[in-house]
This record gives sequence, C-alpha cells and structure tokens, in this order.
Amino acid sequence: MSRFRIPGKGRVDHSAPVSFTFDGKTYRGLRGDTVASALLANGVHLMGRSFKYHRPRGPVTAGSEEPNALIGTSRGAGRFEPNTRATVQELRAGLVTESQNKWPSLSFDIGAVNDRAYMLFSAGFYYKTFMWPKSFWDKVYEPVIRGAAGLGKSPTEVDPDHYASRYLHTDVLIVGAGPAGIAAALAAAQSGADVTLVDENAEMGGSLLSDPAVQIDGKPAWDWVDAQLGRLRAAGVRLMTRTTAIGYYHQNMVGLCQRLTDHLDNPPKGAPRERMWRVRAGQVVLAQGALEKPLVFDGNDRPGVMLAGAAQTYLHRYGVKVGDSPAVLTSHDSAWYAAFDLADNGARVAAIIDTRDVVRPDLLDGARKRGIEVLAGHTVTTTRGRLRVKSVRAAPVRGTHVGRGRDIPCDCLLMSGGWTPSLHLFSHTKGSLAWDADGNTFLPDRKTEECEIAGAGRGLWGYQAVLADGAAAGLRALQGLGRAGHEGRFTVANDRPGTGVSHTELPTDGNAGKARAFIDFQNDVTAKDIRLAVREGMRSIEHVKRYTTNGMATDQGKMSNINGLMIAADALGKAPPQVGLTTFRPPYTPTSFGAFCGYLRGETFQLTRKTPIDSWAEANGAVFEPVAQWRRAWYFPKPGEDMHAAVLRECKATRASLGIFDASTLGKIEVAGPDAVEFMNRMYTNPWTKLAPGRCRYGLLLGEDGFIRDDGVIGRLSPDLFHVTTTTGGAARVLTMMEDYLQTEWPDLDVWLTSTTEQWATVALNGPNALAMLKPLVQGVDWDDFPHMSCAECTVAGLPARLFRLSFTGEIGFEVNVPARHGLALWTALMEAGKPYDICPYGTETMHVLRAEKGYIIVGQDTDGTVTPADAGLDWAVGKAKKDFVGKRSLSRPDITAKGRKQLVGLLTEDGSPLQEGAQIVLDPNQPKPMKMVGHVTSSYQSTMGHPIAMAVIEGGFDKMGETVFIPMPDGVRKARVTSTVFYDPDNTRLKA
Amino acid sequence: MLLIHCPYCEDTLPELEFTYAGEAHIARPADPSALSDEEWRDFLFIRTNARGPHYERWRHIGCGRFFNALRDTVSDRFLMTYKAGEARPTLTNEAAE
Amino acid sequence: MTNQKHQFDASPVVVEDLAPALRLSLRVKPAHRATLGQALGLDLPARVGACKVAGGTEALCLGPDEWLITAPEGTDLATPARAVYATAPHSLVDISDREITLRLSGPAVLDLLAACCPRNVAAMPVGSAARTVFDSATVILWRDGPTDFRMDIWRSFVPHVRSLLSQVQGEIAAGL
Amino acid sequence: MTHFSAFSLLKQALNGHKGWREQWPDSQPKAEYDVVIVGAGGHGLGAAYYLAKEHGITNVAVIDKGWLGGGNTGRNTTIIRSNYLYDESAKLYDHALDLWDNLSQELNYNVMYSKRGVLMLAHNVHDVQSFQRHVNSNRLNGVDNRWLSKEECKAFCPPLNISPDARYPVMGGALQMRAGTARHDAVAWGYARAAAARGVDIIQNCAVNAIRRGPDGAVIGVDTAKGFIRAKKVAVSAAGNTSVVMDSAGLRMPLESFPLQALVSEPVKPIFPCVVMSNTVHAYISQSDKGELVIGSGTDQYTSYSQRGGLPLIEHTVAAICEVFPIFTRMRMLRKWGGIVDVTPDRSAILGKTPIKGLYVNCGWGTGGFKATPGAAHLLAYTVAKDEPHPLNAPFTLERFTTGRLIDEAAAAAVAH
Repeated sequence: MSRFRIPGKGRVDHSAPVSFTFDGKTYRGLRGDTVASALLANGVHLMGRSFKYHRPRGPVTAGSEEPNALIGTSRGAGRFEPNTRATVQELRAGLVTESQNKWPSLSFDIGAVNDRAYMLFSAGFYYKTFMWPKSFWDKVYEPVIRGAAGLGKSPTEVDPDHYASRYLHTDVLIVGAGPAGIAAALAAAQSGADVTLVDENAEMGGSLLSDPAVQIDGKPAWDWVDAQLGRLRAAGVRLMTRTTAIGYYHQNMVGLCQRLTDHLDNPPKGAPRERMWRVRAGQVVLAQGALEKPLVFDGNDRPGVMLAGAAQTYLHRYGVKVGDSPAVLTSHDSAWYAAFDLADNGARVAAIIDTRDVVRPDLLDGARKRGIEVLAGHTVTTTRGRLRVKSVRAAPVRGTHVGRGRDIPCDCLLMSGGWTPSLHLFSHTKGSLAWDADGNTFLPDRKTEECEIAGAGRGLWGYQAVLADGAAAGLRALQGLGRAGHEGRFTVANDRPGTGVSHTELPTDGNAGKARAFIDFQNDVTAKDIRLAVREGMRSIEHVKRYTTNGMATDQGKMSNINGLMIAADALGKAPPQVGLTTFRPPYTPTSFGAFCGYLRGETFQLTRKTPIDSWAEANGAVFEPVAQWRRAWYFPKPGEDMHAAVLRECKATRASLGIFDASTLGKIEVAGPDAVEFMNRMYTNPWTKLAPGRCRYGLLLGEDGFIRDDGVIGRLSPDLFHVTTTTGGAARVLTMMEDYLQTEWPDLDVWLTSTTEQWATVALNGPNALAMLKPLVQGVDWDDFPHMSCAECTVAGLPARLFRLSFTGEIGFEVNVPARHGLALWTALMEAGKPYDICPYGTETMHVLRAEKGYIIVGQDTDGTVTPADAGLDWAVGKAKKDFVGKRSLSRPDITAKGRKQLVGLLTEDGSPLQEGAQIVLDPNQPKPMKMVGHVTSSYQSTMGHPIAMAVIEGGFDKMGETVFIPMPDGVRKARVTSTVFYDPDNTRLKA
Repeated sequence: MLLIHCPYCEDTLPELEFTYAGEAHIARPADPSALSDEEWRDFLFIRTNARGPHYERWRHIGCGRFFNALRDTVSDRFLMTYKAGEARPTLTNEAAE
Repeated sequence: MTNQKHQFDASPVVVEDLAPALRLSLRVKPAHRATLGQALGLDLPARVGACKVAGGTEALCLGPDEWLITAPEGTDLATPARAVYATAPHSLVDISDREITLRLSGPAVLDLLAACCPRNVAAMPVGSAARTVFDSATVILWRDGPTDFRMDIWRSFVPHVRSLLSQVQGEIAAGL
Repeated sequence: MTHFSAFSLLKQALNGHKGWREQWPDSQPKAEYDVVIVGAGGHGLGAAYYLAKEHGITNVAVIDKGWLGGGNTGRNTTIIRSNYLYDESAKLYDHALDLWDNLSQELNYNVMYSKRGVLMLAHNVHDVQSFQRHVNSNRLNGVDNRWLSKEECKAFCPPLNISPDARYPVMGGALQMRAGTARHDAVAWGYARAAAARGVDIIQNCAVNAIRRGPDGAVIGVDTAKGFIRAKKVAVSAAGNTSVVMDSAGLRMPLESFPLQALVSEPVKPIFPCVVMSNTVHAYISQSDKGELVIGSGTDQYTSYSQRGGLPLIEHTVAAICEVFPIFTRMRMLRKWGGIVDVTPDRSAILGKTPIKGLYVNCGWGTGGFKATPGAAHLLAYTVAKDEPHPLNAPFTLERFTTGRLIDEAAAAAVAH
C-alpha cells in the first residue's frame, strides 16, 4: 500500500501503524509520521488548492513554513480546525482530515476556472474594477469576491477543550534545538545557570535528523543528539518540544506556545490542549536555522515540485521516498546531497540541473559514482503534468539567454534556491538587519535586546561552523549573566558544507508573457505580479507586498519574502536593502486563539465580585445585574412577577413599611490622621471643618476639570477619622485619586487612607418602620441625639457595627455596617426582626426608583462626565468660602459659567406615558432633521405615585420650570413639563419622623 | 510586557504590578485661582508627549507608591526610575545610550 | 490552625482555608516607625517585603509607611497605639475581615503560582512576603517555606481565585 | 492618469498588463509651495486632493518621513461608522460617511467600502441607556442607527453568543446599517493617485524636522531631510507624531500617543457578516474580503512610539472575542501589529486653525481616524483654503481646552453607580 516507504528507515515506528482519513479515504501511516509524510508514503502529493487560482498543490516543505498542504483536521464534536499544516500535524489514531478550497473535489475543482482567466486577476485588479454600476458593488461584486475568499471553513461549534498559561523565569532561553541550539545549551548549562531549550518540532535535533551520515565527535549524528540531550537533561536543562516561540517582546519576554494534546490518541482528562508560556529570560539565544528558498520558474508550483531539503527530511526522518525518479534543480550545493541520499536509497535520479556553470569537483564525483546525469549551467524552463509533475524542460542558460531545451521525465522535482536565515523573532525586537551582498541575504545587525543569534541564522553553513558558533553564542549568553564557562569544541566528519548563488525568476524558453513563475504559492503571486506592481509605482517593498499580497499568506512570507524582494529590487534597479524588507510580525507561526485566551474563558474570563449576602440573594431567587466588577441583586421577583411588577411591589413595600437592601458594594475609605479634615476640605467640594463627630454629610468629588467624578455620604466618627463612602464603580478610582494627591501634591499632610470596602458588609434599611424595627437591636446609640445624617459605632443584633442614619429613598433610613464575616448573619437577623413589619428585600432597580423620586442623582447616569455641580443643581454642596479644592479653578472657565448649559431637571409627560432613558429633547418638534436637541432623559421610571417620572439634562433647564418640551420618538412626539427633580415629599417630612 | 524597577521596593518587576500615571513633574499650582485660563489649561491638558526620553509617573501595586521614571518612548526602555518628590534628573549620556 | 481542606495531602498541591486572625493596617511616617514599634512591642522592618515575628504577632512591611500586622484574634494593639498617637500620629485600621487567607503547599506549588503570578515567585526568599497580583486579583503572598505559601485575597475575589486554582490543580493532576 | 475600468483591465490583460503606468510619481520637492501638508496618510493625501479639486489650489506638497499610507492608515481595523453620541461628532463622522459612499467612483479607485453594518453590543443597564441615547440622538440628527433586541442581534450576527450566563450577557445592540469597512491601503493609494493627477507632489522618505516661522511669527516653510521648503501654509496631519512636529513650531499640544494593537486570523470562508463592537468587553471584529477575521485591541497604558505593544493586551483582546464568539477558539492568529494613536483629553479630534498664522492641524483622532478619512481630509482642505473652519469642524478647536467646552465621548461612556 505505502510503496514509497522504505522498510525500516527513518525515525518512525514501523511496528506501529496508525490509520487516518483524508477526504473520506482511509490511509495507513506510522507512529511518528506527519499527515504529509504519511500521504507521501502513499504516493499522494496533491493535498490542496491555491487561494486565488485554485491550482492543484502538493507540499513544498516538511515543516511549519508550508504554504500549500493546508488541511482541515478534526477530533469529534467541537474539535475542528481549518488551515492546519499537513507537514506539522502528527498522526494520531482516528485523525480525520480534509482538503480545502475546492469544489466538488480536490482533483476536479470548478474554482479552477479562475486559473483560465488568470490574466484578468493580475495584482491589484480589484482596485481597478467592480465600480460600475455603483449599485452592483453591494449587490453583486462584493458578495462574489467574499464568497470566493478564505481557505478552510471556520469552526462552528463551541470548543470543549481548555487552554493553559504559565509564567517562566529562566537565565537563558534557547530557541531552536538544532546543532547550534544544542551546542549553545551545552555551553550555557555550565556553572548552574537555569537554561530552557525549546523546539517547535516533535523531537529535537533539527537538521541533524535529516543528515544521519554526519559524524560528530566520532558519533553518528543521531547518537550524538541523543547523548547531548541526555547530558542537558542531567544538567537540569528544561527541554520543551512541540513548543513554538511565537513572539519576542520587551525586555526579553518571549511567548511560547506549547502543543500538548493534538498528537495524542487519547489525551488525559483535564489536560489543556495548549499552553502559552510567558518567558522572562536573562539572555536569549536564537538558533532557528535557515529556511530553504524555492526557485522561481514557470510551473514551479506543480504537485511533485518541492524543496530539496524537504525531500531529504521525508527520506531520513520518515523513511519516505517522495518519488521514484526525482529531478533536481538547484543553485546551492545542499540539494546535491539530497539527490545523493535519494539515489543511495533506491531512487533513480533523473538529473541534477544546476544553474551554476562550475560545481565543486567532489559533488560531480558523487554524482558520477551514482550514475546521475549532471546538467551544469542549465535551468528548468517549464514543467508538465496535470495533478503531478511528469516531466521538466531543462535548457542551458547564459544570463538571460536560454539555449535549446529538452524534456526530462520525472515524478518529482527537488529545487533549492539557497537558504534564508530565520530572523523573524530577532526582527520582533526591532533589531536591525544588514544586507550581505555575498550571501544575497539579510543578516542580524544591531541588537536591541539581550540576545545572541547562532548558526545558520547568521548565514553560516556546514555543521562544523554551526556547532562552533552555537557554542560561542551559548558562552556569550552565560557571560552576559556574569558567569564563567569554557567554550565547547566539536569535531565533525562527513560534514556537508555548501555555498550557492541566488536568482530572480529564471528565464523561460516559452512565451515569457505566459510564464507562471510563482513566488507566494498560497496567494498565487507570480514574478510578473511583482514587476507589474513596480511598474505601477509601488517602490517600497511594503507597497509591493500590500499591492500583490506577496508574503501575506499563512506562511507570512517565509517562502516568498526574499524572492519577492530580489525581483522587486531587480525591477527597480536598486539594491535590495534600498527597497527594504517587510517587518516580520508575531506570531512566528499561526497560533490558536485558545492559547492566547488561556484561563480567560468561561467563569474565569473576568472576575466577578460577590458580596457576603450574595448567597442569600441567589437562594431567594434574585435576578442579578453586573455593576462594575460586581454582580448585584437587581430585583427579587415573586412567582409570576415580571421585573416591572416586582419593582413596583418592592418600592411600595418600602414606602409603606420597611425595605432591606444589600449595599455592601459601596466603596468605603477610612481617612484617618490629624490632617484628615484638611485633606477632606481639599479633595471634596464641601466644607468639612464644622462637621461634628457623629454626623454625616453628602460629599461631592470633582475631577480637576471641574466635572463630577463621584459622590457619597461621609461620616465623621471622630475629629481625626472620616468614614468615606463612594459609588460602587468609583471605589478604586477614588482611592487612587486620593492617594495620588496625598503622595504627590500634599506629602506633608499627616493623614492616611485605607480601603475598607470589603471589611464591612453594609445593609440598608428604609421605610417608616425602619427606626422602630432597628431600635431594639441596637446598643450604644443615644437615640435622642441621633437625627437624620448621624453616625455611631455601636452593636446591632449583638454584632460590632458602624451605624449610619441616612436615606437614599426619602424614608427614614439606616445603613448598618458590620465586619464582613457577619454580613449574612446580620441580614438574616434583620429579616427575622423585620417580619412584623413585612420587611421586603429589594434590589438595585428599586433603589434607583426610590432615589429618583427624591431627585437624588446617580453619578454616571444623570451625569456623564461633562456635568458640573451647578449643572446638576448641587451648588449647595460646594463650599463657596473655600479658597481651593480639586476642580474649583475649572468652574470659572468661560464655557463653564456661560449661559445655556445643560441643567438637571425633572420631567412629567402630559399623557402620563413613560419616557425612554436616553430619549432626546427638542423645543420645536416640527423642525427638519438634523434637529436642534436641547438635552436628553437621564433617568425614567414608573413611580410609586401612579405616574411615571423622569430626570433630564436640558439647556437652561432651571429657567424653564413649568415650560413644555418635546420628545420626538419613532411612534410619535411626547410632550413633557419641566419640573423640579424632587417628585416625592419635597419638604422631607418623612425623614424627620 | 515591560520590566520596571521600583525605587521603593528596590526590585525589578513585571509591568502587570504597575499602573501608568501620566507625565511627571507637572506640579499642581499652589494657588489655582491666580492662574489665567491659558495657564490652567496648560496644567490640565498640555503634555510633552516626548518622542524619546520621557519623564513619567508609575504606581507600584506592591508598595502602593507613585514614583517617577525616565523612559525612552521609542524603544520603551527605562533609563531610570526615582522616588516621587526627587528633582528631575538631567539625562546623562550613559543613561541615554 | 487549618480547617477545611480541598485536596487530600497526597496530591502535589494542597489548598486550604486558614482561620481568621486579627489583621491591622498600620500607616505611619518613617520618622515615627520606632515609636510605634516600641508601643506595639514589635520590630517594624523597614525594607519592603520583610517580615518580623514576635510572639504570635507578625509585622510585614508593605511600603515605606505601611505595615500589615497579623496577630491572634483578641490581641489588643489599638490601646497602646492610641497612647502614642499624639507624639507619633498614625493610622491603625482593623481589616481582619477584608481578606481571606489561603494556604498553598505541596511539591508542585510553584507551578500552581506560576500559572497566574507574573512575578518570579520561585525567587522569593523564605520568610518574605509581597503584595502582588494573581491573575487580575491583588493579593499578598507569603513564603513560609520552600513549598509553603499563604495568600491573602480580598473577600469578594476569592471565588475567582479558587476557580483558577482548581483549574490549574486539574492540569497538574493530568500531568501535562 | 490611466482610467481604471473593467474595459481597461481586459484590454491590459490581453497585452500582458504592459501598459499600466505608475499611479503616482516619486516627486522631489520644489523650492516653494502654496500649501505643504505634513503626513502622507489618508487624511493628508485626501486634503491635498480636495485642495486641488474643490479649491483650485494645486501647488501642494504632501511630505512624509516614510512611505505614503505607512502609518495608521495602513495599520487600522478599517471600521467605518458615524453613530457617535454628541451632535458635533455624529455630524462630522456622518459627513465622512457621505463621502465614503461615493469614494470609489470619485477617485476611480475601488476602495471596497463594504456596508456590512456595525453592531455595538450592550452588556449592562448602563450600556443600554447610553446606546439608546445614541440611537435617539442619531435619529433626530438623521443619522442611521437603530436598537436591536438580543435575539435580533443574534439573527444579524449568527456567531454571537447571547446566553444569559455569559459574564457580560448581551442585552441588545445598536446597529448602523450603512456603516462597515473599507480597504485601507486603497484609500491612501486612491487619494495619492487622484491628487498626483491634479498636480500634487507626493514626497516620500523625507522627514520634516521643523516648521519654520518668520519674524512676524507666521509660518514660512518646513525644514526637511531634503532641505528647506518654502510654504505659505502648512497643515500638520501626522497622527501619532503630531506633538513632535507641532513642538518644532513652538506649539505644545494637548495630546498623548499610545500604542494600539490589532490582529488578523488565518483566512476562512465567510462566517462573519458584519462588524461587531463591544466597548464593555473590549472586542472589535469583522471579516475581511480575504476571509481573515480582523480584530482590534485597546491601547496599552503607557505612551509610546515603539509600535510594539505587549502580550497581555493581546491575550485579553482575543479572550474578549472568544467570550462573545466562543466558536473561534480554534481559529489561529496569523499576525498582529501596532500603530501609534494620538489621543486628546476628551477623546475628540482637533481639526482647525492654530494660534500661529498659516499653521493648521488635524490630529487627536485616537482610534477613530480611519473612519473619518474623507471627512477630515475634506474639512482640512476647506479650513486651509478659506483660513477659517467649516461649520462641521468649528467645534473641534484647540480653544475648547481653554474654555472648557469639551466634546467628551469618553466621559459620556463613564460608568459609576
């Protein structure tokens, strides 16, 4: 069945077959295979279709840089992911895979008609058309364009897996466990440094895994790798496979994505699918090697055409021959070794075609020994074959002149255009690159972080050089930590050094205008597209990239950036560095959203704060609403009640007798010290000096810009001690603001701030019977001297308490604060004691209604950050005599004192219908749009007085008392009368009971 | 994520333990009422927004203190941090390097 | 001292609730540190993160003018403090009920903490403590031993922290 | 200028696209211009175009320190909408929307303005109040925007999770149907091509080092990497770098520049039919013509010009998306990038004259700059040509920070309770 598998060869387990499906057909692979290697072992090269032209495609690579072989992978319900690289996904039992971007089938795809009309779909074609007739854009063109877009299908079900994250602090982080990385790790692991070595592949060793014939220190490559990894393990080095360094952030923070279960047949219960590591490293060594460059020539995208290095990897790691009769096209020595290894393993190499006239003698000998035909100074001008390459046309080439060619039959073509250092992470750091004219490549230049680059990443080639460089880099990293160590030495036999030349697109002997030489395989960008972009005035590589989409496919330019740049530079007649290199952006390879989420999903997405009384509310059927970080009881519906009915009942019960409310979320700040009163005078608009201990006052806090920031009732418990309350959402903001002034502006003051929001559970009692009900439970309060706006430390129901007599409802009211652990006990005690008074628990909605009936504002609802105390009718709360307080100066700015500011007033509709919160107000409902709006409704409720009430901000509202304004709504214009904001008990008689 | 040295804890810690608090050395005027509207605007809203070394304030959750820092806004590298109330240090060469 | 346990001791990490204790926030300017220390019979350490234990009473320096004092319930520190208030003005606030204290221990406890603590917890000296963050919650973390920690968490944040801890315990149990 | 059309495309296709000419020349600076515009983003290039087309001022140079369209124009999430709260903002952005509507034809360049509808989600009572205030005020301003129940939201955007158990359950949303997205590069290129065709010089890779003023204090030109360029009027439209440029003229600005990050997923077949914004959860998402999910993030907390930004913010952004759209956790992030946004104290733009004669400024767009592009460009051109603001941008003065008449979109969304 898998006749391209060489028995016993490779690092796969020949005794462990694994079956999987691709487009519904079942295939057999081996433990250790990737989907790509297993399909190739079965003679399958056709694995996908390209983005724009739907051209048939096979794998070009054997790694994470793969642009073509993208598949859908799934593991049962909710576990489907598109665009998975077949070259990376390891086989697991029962793996289900499918090809993408084709219909009806991979081998016969209707979408391929685009390929016939390819001349129309040139770079940027869509900017030039689809504009007439205008209406067609929305209705016809765009839907068609969008319909054709995308590769795989999105998941459509909720993902049952979970994801993890972890912080890691390490002395040295080494990215890439090839020869350079391993050598660096050996050097860095001296003198007890904490070292972490990571590699994106399933096993460590990098290119050595594809070069088993190489000998290091007398050992065959694979034995040497095993031995060194053993040494590193013994030295306590952290070795992490299947772990991709996705991004390099400030101050040596590197993000790693570790894939934990996608390769497992049956993941253990509770195991996360992936884990994001946020690594902070003292030193970083980047040993990511180099990526092989495709050659750019007509038909270079045909299935069966792949990189020579990939073929070598499939052969040695997976024991797979990618073909029986490969041809080789190269401009670099490395591909010769691939040809030799395939020949030595039973393949009949059709020819080695090298664009260079002169090739190293030992390579020519190697070819002669194996009876391989060599065509030096030749190129491939085109390839043939429908779904798989059948022959290539080889022709002698001198510069751009092509001689007479001949067809060479083959079943695959191995190409190599040389190697590009993998510097993605380095470029995340904004480190600069320098152009190396000899190597025709960019090399690392100026560093911005504490990092070293080692091996092929610095343009080095050959194991001897790479190992030495890795060791040196590891040692430099160690020394960077201020530690000492000695430099490792390695002796290499059967080394495979190499050099090469680099090209723009290769010449063709066919019609140049018809040549299809691909640069970005996935996005179908050809050399002609690049030259067209330049012709149209795109002079920077950024423009060329964006205009042609070259390098914007899911390989993010790993295959295409350098070839694109070389051709653009050639077209512009400039040196590549003058055209620039597009910046690489994180992540290094596409990374699942889940890995970024980590624990930030479900109930731990964002924290939800709960009060000590929350459990009672939940048990008693409360409906909750989120307020800032808290969840608060919104209302307590009885069976059959909707919100409206429940709220009205709660309101009436409170007005009639007694209501109880969990106010624990209110912010509380202890302001203590000899200068407490001075501090309060400077922070709040109100005067505090005359407030006697045992009394409370409504406090108003402004920003320095003069607009209302927060408010709350503040009690003076002793001359040096204030108990400040803030809004629920404002608690943290207010404390930070106070600390800022205290530390930065007034460090001389002897006053200190302590948050006691969670020290106290707060229960509010309101209603005509509040006093009667509470009295018997309280000890330590002199009721003859405890009027409205008083406070005291005492006991309530036997619990230590801070008792406030205040009202946010207009009824007699108290707020009982007890240590949080007793919060629930207090609540249940009060509920018990309240029974004779039909005590009624109420939620935030009823609180809102009752306060609105009294015209008490809610900061953030009746004010919006552009409202001054005067605008809100709170001038009485501003200490005119005070020389200064936060925000005072802003209140005298011209537009703050100007006429016509929006002022807070009450509204009563003439027809008694409710107004919508947020409804806009006009003076002339018959004016055309855009209308002149004079304000809007900030609060609106069904009241206990049988008619709805509303509050609104209206330009010059205070001068409009009794006037009629209009509220145009979709279903007609409402008329409303401007009133005071106090709708209920204006004389506060009920408070004085 | 930045690494920040807290001058009070004398420890270099991850950004997540800190909150940014805007430009440094903008002292609240002793007598705001004496200021013209323009002077008051400058205090309230005008910021250097330096491209390069920038004097700014941070607060450390650990010790709760506001402190000052000199950070290069092009590289995001901290050149130095110092306690609140200390005079604005002049940018030395080795710091600027 | 411990009561309810969420894990059996065999497991790599144990999360336990600690019984409430007296917890006071002391704020005083450095000039008066010594005076307050004498009055309370405590050595108030000057270095942020340092702890000093005397009898059952522990003083942790959280900031240049801030100390967290923990003592057995019923200990009276308010009276002696009040006695020196005139000469050494300060603020001493009872916050016993503001936080809940968890004990985290076991061989894998550093992994448990590394899941949500950005600071290098492994580098914390035994006997030191720090106010830091655990995910989005501000906590005080005490290192009582190599694999033995205490965590003070604001009461309302506890459900969130617990939920995170149990997720990570699950991972650790799964061995991945 | 070669006219773009299906016909010209076909004609060129047949001769191998040999005949296309450059869309704009790579100009070198002349000694003097009537107007120099600093910053070759969509706003600056657009202003040059409208100066030439509507005000007959063609002796204009647009100067940029990098490549045109390389700043925020090419780095944003391309969301276009006008459903703002304050009348001033709504009218300004709606003016832009009117111009967007016809921009492809106007410029003979397909900017792919896609009216997919922008849905803003409400997750709590405060959101509902604030969005209904939006909807009502927009309606009376003649700005399209309507309220949807949570079921209607789900119907309009099927991937949406409207479960009541969500941390921030969806309570409804405000939908502006004529809002949507556009192809950001095409906007810069289209304006560049059309402006160049009318004689405007586009000078790239030429940093403006300073704005030079004469003895009377008025602007006389700019010092650049390519020498001094005389100019009667200078308009600064340099986004994140505005403070630095204005400072060289001796004018300090109420601006701070913050890093803003954005990201895209791998491309998939159409799954997301509209644009969704959630200010409460901090998620902004749409799907591009190419099939990528385009996702916007918030700004980092500190000012910066590094265009980097941190990992934690990206994690929270992706988490927010997956909270509102849980089917996307197995999608993969393809790339993320950063821009520099200039933010004013009231989160509204500054567009108009300055105290310096001949100096004009267009800045402070924060995260809203792209959607405003044609409007800002059009009004900047008007203000420069007439030396007085158009009624639409009159409220967006520098003076408002002195007088206190702020247009505080940010504060309007302030939450307390």
